[in-house]
Amino acid sequence: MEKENKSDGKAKIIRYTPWLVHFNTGACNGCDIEVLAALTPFYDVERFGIKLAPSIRHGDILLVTGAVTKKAGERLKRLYEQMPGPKFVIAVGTCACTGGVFAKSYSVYAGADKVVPVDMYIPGCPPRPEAIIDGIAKLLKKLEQS
Amino acid sequence: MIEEINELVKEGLLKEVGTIKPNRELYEFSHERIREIFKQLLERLGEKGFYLATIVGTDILKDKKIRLDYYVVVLPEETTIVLRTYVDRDNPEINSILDLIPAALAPECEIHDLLGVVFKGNPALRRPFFVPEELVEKGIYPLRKDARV
Amino acid sequence: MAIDKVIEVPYALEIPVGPQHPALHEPILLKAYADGEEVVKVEVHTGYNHRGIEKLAEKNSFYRDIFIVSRVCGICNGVHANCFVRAVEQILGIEPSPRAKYLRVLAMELERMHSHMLINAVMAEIIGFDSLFMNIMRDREYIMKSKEIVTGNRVSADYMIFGGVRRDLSSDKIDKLRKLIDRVIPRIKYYKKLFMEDETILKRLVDVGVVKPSEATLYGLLGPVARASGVKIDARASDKYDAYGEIPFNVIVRNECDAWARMMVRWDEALESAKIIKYVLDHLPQDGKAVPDERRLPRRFPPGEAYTRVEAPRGELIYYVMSDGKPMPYRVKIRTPSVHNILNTAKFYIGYSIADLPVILTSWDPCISCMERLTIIDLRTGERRKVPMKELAGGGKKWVNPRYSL
Amino acid sequence: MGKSKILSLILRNLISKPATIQYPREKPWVEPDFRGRQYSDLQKCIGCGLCRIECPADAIAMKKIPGEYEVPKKNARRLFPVIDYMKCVYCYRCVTVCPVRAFTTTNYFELADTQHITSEELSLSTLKKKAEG
Repeated sequence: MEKENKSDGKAKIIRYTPWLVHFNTGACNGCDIEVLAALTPFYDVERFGIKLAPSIRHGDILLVTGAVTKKAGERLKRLYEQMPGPKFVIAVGTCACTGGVFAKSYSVYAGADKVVPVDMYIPGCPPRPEAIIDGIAKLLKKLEQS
Repeated sequence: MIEEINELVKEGLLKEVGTIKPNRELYEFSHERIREIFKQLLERLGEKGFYLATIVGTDILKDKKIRLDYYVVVLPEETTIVLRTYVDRDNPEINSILDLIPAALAPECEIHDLLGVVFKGNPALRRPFFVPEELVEKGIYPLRKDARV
Repeated sequence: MAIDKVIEVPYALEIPVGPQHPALHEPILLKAYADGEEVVKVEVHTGYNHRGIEKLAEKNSFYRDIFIVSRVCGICNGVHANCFVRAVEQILGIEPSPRAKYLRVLAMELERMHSHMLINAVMAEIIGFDSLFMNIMRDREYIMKSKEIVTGNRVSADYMIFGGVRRDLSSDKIDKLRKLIDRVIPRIKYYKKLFMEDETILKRLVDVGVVKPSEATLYGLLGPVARASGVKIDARASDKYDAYGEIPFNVIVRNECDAWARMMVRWDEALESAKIIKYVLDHLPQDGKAVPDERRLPRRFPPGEAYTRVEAPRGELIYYVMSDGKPMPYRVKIRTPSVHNILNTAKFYIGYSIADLPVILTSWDPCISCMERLTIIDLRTGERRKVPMKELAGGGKKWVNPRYSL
Repeated sequence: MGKSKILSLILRNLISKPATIQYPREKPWVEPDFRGRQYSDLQKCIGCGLCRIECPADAIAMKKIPGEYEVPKKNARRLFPVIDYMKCVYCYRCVTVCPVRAFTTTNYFELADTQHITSEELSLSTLKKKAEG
């Protein structure tokens, strides 16, 4: 899917304190616990000013985990529309990137990019917390340059 | 070998067929007598004496039948026994045991949604539960062997 | 001014919890109906996580299925793979070497430890004890590190294969593992003491979500939930699969029947797992090859059926595999413990306050991804007198007009 | 807990290092045999395609090696496996089934990118280009 709000200059603002929203669209929980682990003392993404926002209305970056199932896909679209711009989507895990082993199943869309535009893919089954931090850092670097 | 089950075999409610690996005793019964059997189990083993582990539904395409296996775990030794029955594939109907054993809720609803077996007397049966709506509209039961999904 | 709007007050408030909710990290929709503070009815709406794995398993070969079923659930992927692999081994008639059996136990017990620590941490977070959450999660990282040393990945182990395991354990790795486990055991003992003594935890957990022993069997509840209600169900002790017949361990049973007892069962089991891990590290058999050559494994699968049970962190996990002689299985049935523990328990929320709802849900140790190869809606209501809101608003005595004008 | 115990705890926490790994600036806490990115070494690969058949995620596609590379004789069909890292689940099934053990394994995991990345370049870098002439 194509992204509508490509670069309007506002994206630079959020790079110091991007707030994350995490949504599980049918993951096996592997990626979810790694996202959770990235928030805990060992990895601690709060060093980058990143915070897990409770509500989608506060969020800047949407972390999508899981092969997007058809029922959760509708919710994902709705969540994305409710986010205030500028908004960015990170697909965490192989399932969210392309569907992984579930790509051929009858009840998944296979990949978050089929429903919402994705700005950064983090592959891995599941990605290590370091890899998640690396992905977020790469996205923030990209914002700096935009 | 459990005595209470042996009695049911003697009374003709169950028929001993063989085993499923590893060492699970397999019994067959006719699908009309399902409620009778579970009432007897509740009476003889007691509420705390067993639990229903799961129901496995399998589509046997070549016999035009759907096979239902009721897996019962008898406590306290945790011996698993299998109660097997067949229903007609074109008109799959069987009595629900939900009011006797509430644990049957999850497997009965699952089999209804995946294989299309109707459990008579279960108020919670509904489609779509989890099968995507487009498949439900087409009337496809994904676990049937001839379903192309 | 003429009245142009009328608001009808429902007798019960509907509170949707999920699928994206601050207190719930998993995609499930709990529709709670509350009368004032009291929950009168809970509907479990699911289906956000259904991936059609059983059909997918029928369409792929046995070897590919090992990796597909281990992605049913990320937290307990090792037991899923073990259960499937053992079912197919029964059909094939092969047996792994003793060393491989011990290594399988090692991987599964590490998984149980980290799973129990995780759910206790989440419980601490849900009752608002964030520092405890952070502390438990820090110590859990040592277990994740041990898993990485044993299996090669932090979460998805992909450790099981027909006839053995996929990675051997060298002696220097064993020393590393010992150090990590010895570091965690005193911490778990400390957390257990904390759960026994801390007043915040006791006030939130004791006498919440009571499940009577007869209800536990009737509703088919499994794992720590059943064991906290005094029902002794443990597939490790009864089926004696893999090396569990040779390893001494205790089955933890408590009789308090509430959410607190469930969490305590989990702490005790984590300690018991640590004991098993240390036993395995000390008594690892040297004979036999643990890692089979994956290029020489059988390619033909005889017809047959097998039904295996395994004690996952959340309870008894069941795989039924049927082969008809083709390279793909004819039927794979997966019954995870979470199916029963979440879907059959809608009744047990009734009568508690809204604040207890997440506590009770967490005490089942919900694993939505496990459950949601299927989905059900529970519509059972409580058999208690419902006090309507409007009656409450009027103090329960005065008659109040059911319609409030604006 | 007595006062002395609390005091010693505070002192210990003051002295001890923070638990956090300062990851992008520090090395990650990763094992040498962690299952990271893997790619096929084309000096050994025979292009049989077994890894493609066995891959549970269908992440491997067989591609033709471009003409400008020198290919060992055993790979007569000039095919090589290209792994789509966005589809791969890093189970290493391809590594273990390979009849000639052609896969090189690494513990590299920093694969985040804005588009799909594959192992094509890495695999081709193991081959020599033909001398121009």
